[in-house]
Amino acid sequence: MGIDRRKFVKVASLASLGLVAGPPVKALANEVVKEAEHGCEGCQGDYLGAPRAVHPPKEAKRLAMVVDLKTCREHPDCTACIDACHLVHNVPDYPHPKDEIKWIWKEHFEHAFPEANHQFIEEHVKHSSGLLFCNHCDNPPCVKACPTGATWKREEDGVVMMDWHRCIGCRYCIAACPYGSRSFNFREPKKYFAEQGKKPQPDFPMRMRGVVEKCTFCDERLARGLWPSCVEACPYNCLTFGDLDNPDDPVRELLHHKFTIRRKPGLGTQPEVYYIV
Amino acid sequence: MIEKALEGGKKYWTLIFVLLGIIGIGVIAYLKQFNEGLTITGLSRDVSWGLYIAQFTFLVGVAASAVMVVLPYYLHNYKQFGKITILGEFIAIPACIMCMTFIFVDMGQPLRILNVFLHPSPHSMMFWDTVVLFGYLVLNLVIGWVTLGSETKGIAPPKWIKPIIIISIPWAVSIHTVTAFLYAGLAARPFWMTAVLAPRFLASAFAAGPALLILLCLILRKHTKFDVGREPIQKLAVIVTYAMCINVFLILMEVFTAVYSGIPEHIDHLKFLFCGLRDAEGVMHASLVPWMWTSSILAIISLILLLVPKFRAREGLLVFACLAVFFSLWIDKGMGMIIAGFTPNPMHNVIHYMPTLPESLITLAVWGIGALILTILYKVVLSLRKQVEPTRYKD
Amino acid sequence: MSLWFSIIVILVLIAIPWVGAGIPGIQTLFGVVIPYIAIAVFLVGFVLKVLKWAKSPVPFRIPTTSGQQKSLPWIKSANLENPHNLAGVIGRMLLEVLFFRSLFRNTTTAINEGDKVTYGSTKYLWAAGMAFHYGFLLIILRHFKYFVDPTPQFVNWLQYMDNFFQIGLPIIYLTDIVFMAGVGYLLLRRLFDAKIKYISLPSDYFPLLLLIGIGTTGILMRYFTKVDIVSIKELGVGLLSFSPVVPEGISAVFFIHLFLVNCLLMYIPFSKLMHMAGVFMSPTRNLVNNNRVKRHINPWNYDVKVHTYEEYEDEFRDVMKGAGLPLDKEPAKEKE
Amino acid sequence: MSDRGKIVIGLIIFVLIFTLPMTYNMVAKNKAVGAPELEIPPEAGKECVRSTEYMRPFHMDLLNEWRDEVVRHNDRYIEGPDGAMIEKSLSNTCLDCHSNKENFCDRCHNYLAVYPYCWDCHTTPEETAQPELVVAQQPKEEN
Amino acid sequence: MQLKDLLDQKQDAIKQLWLDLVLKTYPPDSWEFFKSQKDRFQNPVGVTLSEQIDSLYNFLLKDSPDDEISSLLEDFIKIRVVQDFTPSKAIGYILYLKQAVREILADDLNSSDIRKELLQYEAGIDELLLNTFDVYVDLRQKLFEIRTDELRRRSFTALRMMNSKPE
Amino acid sequence: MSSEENLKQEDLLKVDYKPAAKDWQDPTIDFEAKRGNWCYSGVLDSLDYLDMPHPEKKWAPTDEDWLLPENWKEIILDGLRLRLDRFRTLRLFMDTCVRCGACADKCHFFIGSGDAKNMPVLRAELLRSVYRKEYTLAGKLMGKMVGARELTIPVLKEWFYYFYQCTECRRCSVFCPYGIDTAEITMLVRELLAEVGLSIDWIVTPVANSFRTGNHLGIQPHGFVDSMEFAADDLKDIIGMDVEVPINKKGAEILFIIPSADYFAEPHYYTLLGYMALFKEIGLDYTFSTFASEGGNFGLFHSHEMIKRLNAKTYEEAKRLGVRYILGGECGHMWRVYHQYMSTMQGEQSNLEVPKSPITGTVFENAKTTKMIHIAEFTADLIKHGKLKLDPSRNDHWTPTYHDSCNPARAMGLLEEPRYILQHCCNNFVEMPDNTIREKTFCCGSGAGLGTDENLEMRLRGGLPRGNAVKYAQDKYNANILLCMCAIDKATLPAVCDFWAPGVQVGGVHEMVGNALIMTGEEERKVDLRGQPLSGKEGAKDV
Repeated sequence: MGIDRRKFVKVASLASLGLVAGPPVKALANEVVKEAEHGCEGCQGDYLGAPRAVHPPKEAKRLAMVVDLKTCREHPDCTACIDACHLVHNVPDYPHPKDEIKWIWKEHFEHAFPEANHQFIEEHVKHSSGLLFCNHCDNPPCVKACPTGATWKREEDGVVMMDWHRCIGCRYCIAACPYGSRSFNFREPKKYFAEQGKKPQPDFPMRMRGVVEKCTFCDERLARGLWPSCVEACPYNCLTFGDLDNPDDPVRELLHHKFTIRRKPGLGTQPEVYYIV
Repeated sequence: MIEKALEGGKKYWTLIFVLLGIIGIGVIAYLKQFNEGLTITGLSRDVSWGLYIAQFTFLVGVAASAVMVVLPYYLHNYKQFGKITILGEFIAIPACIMCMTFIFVDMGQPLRILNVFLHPSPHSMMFWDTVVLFGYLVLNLVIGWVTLGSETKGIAPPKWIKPIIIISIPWAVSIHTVTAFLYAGLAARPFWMTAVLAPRFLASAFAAGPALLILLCLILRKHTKFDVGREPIQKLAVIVTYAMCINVFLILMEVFTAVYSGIPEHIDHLKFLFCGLRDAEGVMHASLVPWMWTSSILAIISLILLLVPKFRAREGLLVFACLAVFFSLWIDKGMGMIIAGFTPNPMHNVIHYMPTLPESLITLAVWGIGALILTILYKVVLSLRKQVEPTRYKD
Repeated sequence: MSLWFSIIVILVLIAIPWVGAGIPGIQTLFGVVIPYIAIAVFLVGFVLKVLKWAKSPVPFRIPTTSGQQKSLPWIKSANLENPHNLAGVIGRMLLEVLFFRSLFRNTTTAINEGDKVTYGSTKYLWAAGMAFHYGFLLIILRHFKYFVDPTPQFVNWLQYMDNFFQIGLPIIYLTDIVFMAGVGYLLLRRLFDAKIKYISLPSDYFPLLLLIGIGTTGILMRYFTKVDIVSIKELGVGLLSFSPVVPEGISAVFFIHLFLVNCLLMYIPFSKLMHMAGVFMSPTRNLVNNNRVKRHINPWNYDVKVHTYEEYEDEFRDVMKGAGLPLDKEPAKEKE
Repeated sequence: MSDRGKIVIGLIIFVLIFTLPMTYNMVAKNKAVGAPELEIPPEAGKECVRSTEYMRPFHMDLLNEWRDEVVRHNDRYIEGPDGAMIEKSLSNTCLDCHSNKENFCDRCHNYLAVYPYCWDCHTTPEETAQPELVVAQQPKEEN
Repeated sequence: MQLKDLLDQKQDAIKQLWLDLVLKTYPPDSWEFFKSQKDRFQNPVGVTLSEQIDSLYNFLLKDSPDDEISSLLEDFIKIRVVQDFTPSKAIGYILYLKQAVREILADDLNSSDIRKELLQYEAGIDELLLNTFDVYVDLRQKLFEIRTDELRRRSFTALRMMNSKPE
Repeated sequence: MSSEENLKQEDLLKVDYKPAAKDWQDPTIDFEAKRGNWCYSGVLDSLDYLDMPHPEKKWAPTDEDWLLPENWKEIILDGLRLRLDRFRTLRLFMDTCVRCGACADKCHFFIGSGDAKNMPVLRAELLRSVYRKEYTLAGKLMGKMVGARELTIPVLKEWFYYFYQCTECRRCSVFCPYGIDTAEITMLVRELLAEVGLSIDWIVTPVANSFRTGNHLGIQPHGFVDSMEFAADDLKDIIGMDVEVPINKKGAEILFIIPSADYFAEPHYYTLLGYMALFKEIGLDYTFSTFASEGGNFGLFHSHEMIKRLNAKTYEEAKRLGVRYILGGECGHMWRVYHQYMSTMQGEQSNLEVPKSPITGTVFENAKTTKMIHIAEFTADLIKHGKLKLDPSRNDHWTPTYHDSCNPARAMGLLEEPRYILQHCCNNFVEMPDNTIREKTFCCGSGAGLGTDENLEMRLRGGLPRGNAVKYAQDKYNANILLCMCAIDKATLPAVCDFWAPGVQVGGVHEMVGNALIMTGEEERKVDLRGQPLSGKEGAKDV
């Protein structure tokens, strides 16, 4: 399945050229971090993109993310990844929690990993946060639930996709997702942006009211050979993104060397987001 | 036949216009929702289904309950139900339509609702639910219309209707089973993920539906000249009794499993329903607690009234018992069932949900639509029956 | 045979613009000349026909009374079914014109179980009639955007409602489905209901086929072959603002569509399609049932030869006398 | 019975209704209303993915096709008329040339009263954030 | 009882042939018309016929009591009596059953047992025809009675006055 | 069985049934084979008496030559043109029919016969086709393709056949989306046929009789008096009181007009007894008239002119007798004329007064112009005001059902009054199926001058739907009497019931009134107006 070979090669070569698309997100991340951790020593930008490959794997079979919560919790006020993601995807930040939409967010450890929580867990772990987003499960319950095929698992790389043109807004997928990864557009985003006097990012469409949305591992950026915006934005390299099917991929390396957990593994959904705690 | 709905007395037209008024208000509220989105409801990303879906779930049961009169009449040739079978089938029609309307108003993108059929997804329970519900509506329309037509003409119903009636019996069971699967198949919601959900749904349906039918028969007796007689009502009361017993039994099974095992994922939902639950900030959420206790008490009262034959035989008490059954189940299988499924949420947090005014008005309007259709259908039945039964004119 | 004749006529009507539109320079004929002729023929023909009807008087008041008369004050009269005043007539006519009241009453007769005659309620013809007529009306109103500029707001509303369910691209118009289903049913019943088939003439099939042709070409243009609707609107507005132009690049399908519409317009005044005016004028529906209250004037009421009492008594005087009946004139003759 | 007056009034009403479009045009002083003038893209001369003759009636089908290919099949690029790869994107490709929605899209769409829901989500350049955050797109420039 | 079984097994074919044979007595263009329509009003002849054929066939097959057939026949014949049917048309179609049975069962008629039974069966058909004839004549008779009654009613007063005068 | 035997069978079944011709436009009526479906032609004496055109000698429909005048076609086409100019109805009905077929299975003749040309649409098409040929451009040019055909003698014969198979009951008109009234078309075609001398005897002879003697049987004044006195004697036997029958009484308040069958035919007669008892009880100042001794107007079945010729008597007699207003008895087409034609034809009657019930004082505003009210309106008003003492149990031996007669139902809308009366006079009143009563009532099958002997089969066939509905009421509720308010119904429904619902009697509404009415000073009733013993213990129940 998927794209025909010849085309893909072309696209891939294009993608390498598309690298130039990096700076704005980086710049943004810098700004955010500056604001959040003013005076921080390591905020000067050298760390950006240090240990990772130049661009994400081209022909990934099974994309996955490893979140280094150990590093992440050292910067409890940093929201670079969240801000970057919500910015480039034009996710509105509604004031009322009822209307809330989030693709990536922080949640208390005990809520993020209720089954890993216990009374005597390390204090700093206990009070830390988990970084949550769509798990892109191997066996996604949301996909099974969707009555119109508006959400599906992309066979070539395992991204759980959303088609906002087809979604009817029944929210069955929200009920089916064990991770609370999905949000629903209770309001009209474009109208809200206009009310707030905000200008949306041009690269990515907004959604219409009444459809479900969630993290898609930045499929639109992957297609251009860019890292997911959160990965790119993280000033501390907490997020490692790669292909599980490639034994040489940094993701594999991390999983090999570090102890990782996943959210609610007992449900058999096989989440593709791993956490180093 | 439908033309009979266009002629009626003062009482009939008053009822029609009151219902139209209720629907009208709801339509205005819906237009607001249509323009602004579901933000006007109390729903959120954590409690993403609420009042609408609660009504849907309950009403699927009401629809399915038609089988409780169809089955004895057609399969066991229980003649006493001859007069009420059509009434039962004609409850199923507005119930199905209300279910679909509730689904419709719950949609984020109602205009695209046909995507369910344009892009059929057999792996989705929602898809199957739509199919069986729609099928059941068509079945009941056809059966009701054809048998009523034949009865009016004074001839035997056509032969081809018999297999359709037979099909409708398992179909009725299927609509509620599939609706239960809609919930029971979700790994994300431990409260729903129980094998007894389908049987529980069926039991509650076979209690609530016939209870409603009894009430409607008694209303008809009081306000029109149409009397189904005592026998079928008593027979229905027995059905309600059995079904209610089984339903309560199954609920107790659920409670036992959760409480005795003590698995937080299971017991927390019950705690939320009956005692209230604290959220991450330590705020108590107990909005459903009084409702659930009301439901439980009503269930107990209804059981007492139904189980003692002397009480059951008194129609005055039977009315009360039926009301108790209906409302107990309406709470338990409606809001109790849906909201508790979402609370606490997958992150084990408690998010408050309370239906808003427009949401309630829309809900009321959908009930109004159902009541309107039911009124019209019953009016047709009564008018046609009047024509079949001997008329003795008196001042 | 009636059907085949109509089909052939329709095919010829389709072929004319198909071939014609290809001939350079002749497009003005199909795009301008014929439409103007069609409009003129329609308007003049329609008006003349109605005036011709109007010329004949309604000598007697003969409403069909489909409900209780107005008699004693305590008996509820059915003013809409049996009007006793103008309001009733207006109501009855509105029901008739807007909701096809009489057709709604339709029943189907059957003989069952040997000798039981039954009359089932049947609304199919009514439903198809409503679907077709209202579908057609909405489609015509929707076409206003091709007739005038700027597009009136009501067209936007109609389009919005008509596009309610998002199916396909361009989003399917629900009225297209309703219209075609309505006309299709009307045609099928003519073909498959033996008694309707028996009474059907070519002039019954022809308008249906014409409408199907118009609908089909319209649907073809919107959903399949596509046309340059900007040019078409230019043509339409030009026509209807009396400054006709025929822009380049309009496809033959459109000319077929337009030509068939023109044929329909020209056909109306000379055919049963005049029922659109006739329905307003039927004396059995648009008269008040108040003959005993108010005298209805027959303009050609003439005197007739009658048999007077005088003549009668003259003939029977003797026997009347014998029977003891009072007489106007005593039988004098007898004594003479 | 003399009701000819009523019939004539009825006829007049009928004729008035039938000729309403003409009256409307007369009142609106529409004289040979031509197709709306479209603003020709500033990069005039640059070829579009398809011919104008194709695009006029079929652009929505093309966009619809693109939409499915991009979203559902991850098939995002198409070879342009000059052989270069073009991203299948309304906002990022089409609007590059036809940058003025008002003077391009809207003119025809308003003329014909066609209001698609594309713009419920997709944005025009005027609507979007400052250009420096816009991701540079054109591979050609880099070549 | 062998013939009964055969008649039961092949009843659809026999009934169809019976109907066809009767309908063939009508001109060819109307034949198709009659065959194609299921509605009584679109096909007064065909539908009535097939209904009757069905009932009568079952009657002959089942050995039902005679009084039952009389009321059955009356229902069918009543309408025909006042319609445009000649007597032969109204009742004679029954005879075609013989031909239909013989044609359909042609291969089975070699056994002399069956042939014997067939003769018996055909005697039943003849009897049925006679029954039908009785019903038909009764109904025609009824028509004449109605006619005379009507005349009597029309001059009711005159007749009574005449009768009362002598007194 | 050999093939020769097969042949014999076919001989036995020799077909003479002619199926519908492939195309309805080819007329094929074999009058010989269709005996029982048509009526005898009008006798020359009657036509002569009425100054109607007629052939030299009597002809029969079975004759090849119908003795038409040489310019028959011209006469008909001129007549048609004249009527197109005179009747907007005709013009509209010719032009607007879309042949939707809604009327097809509404006609009792079609239901009973299955004859395609009994569908109202085709019946009208018989005329329409000629209209198209002669008066429309399309018809002239395209002929058969637009359903136009030449007027030929076979076409004319077909007209005669089918337009005398329409009872002008107007049931089809109720269902027609354009209100096309086949009755109107039938009336006009019959006018045209009459102009070339084609008419049926059961219409022209009653017309001639009515014209001469005032009633359709030709009963002369002394016969009328005898009948009435006979009836008064009969009534006396039942109620034990003398009943006065005023006839031709000048200065009476009310002129009472009934169909003549009421005083010479059964079961009409019992209705007459009912009226007499009622008027006696309320002490009404009324009179019968020998001159206007027939309410029924057979002219309605002949031509508009004939309606007027016969109808003139009503007002003339009212004027002569100096009554205040006119009361009409139970009759069908009589009331169609009185309701829909009389005032238009005869003009304002200033010498009469707006009817006012002398008993209740109710003013009948609904008869302001014609000054003529229906007996059912009159009686219903009496009952409403409690002026009658009624004992419905005297009708307990009846389970009545009510047949809405076509004309009062579909030309007047007189639906509730009779029901109201029956509700108060009977305990067991039941209704027939919904689609066969009120405005959807079925004709008896014999109206519009077709209630004669020679076409009995056709009448019974046309009576099938009505008979079947009666049977329904009989089977379901043991209905045993069919009440109606039309003399033709009373004359012909007994035959229909005898054939389709044996055991059901026919009667009139006022027969039930007469039975139930408790009269001051009456003897204890032992029998009803028919002389049948009352149900229950006789004598025990003396009210």
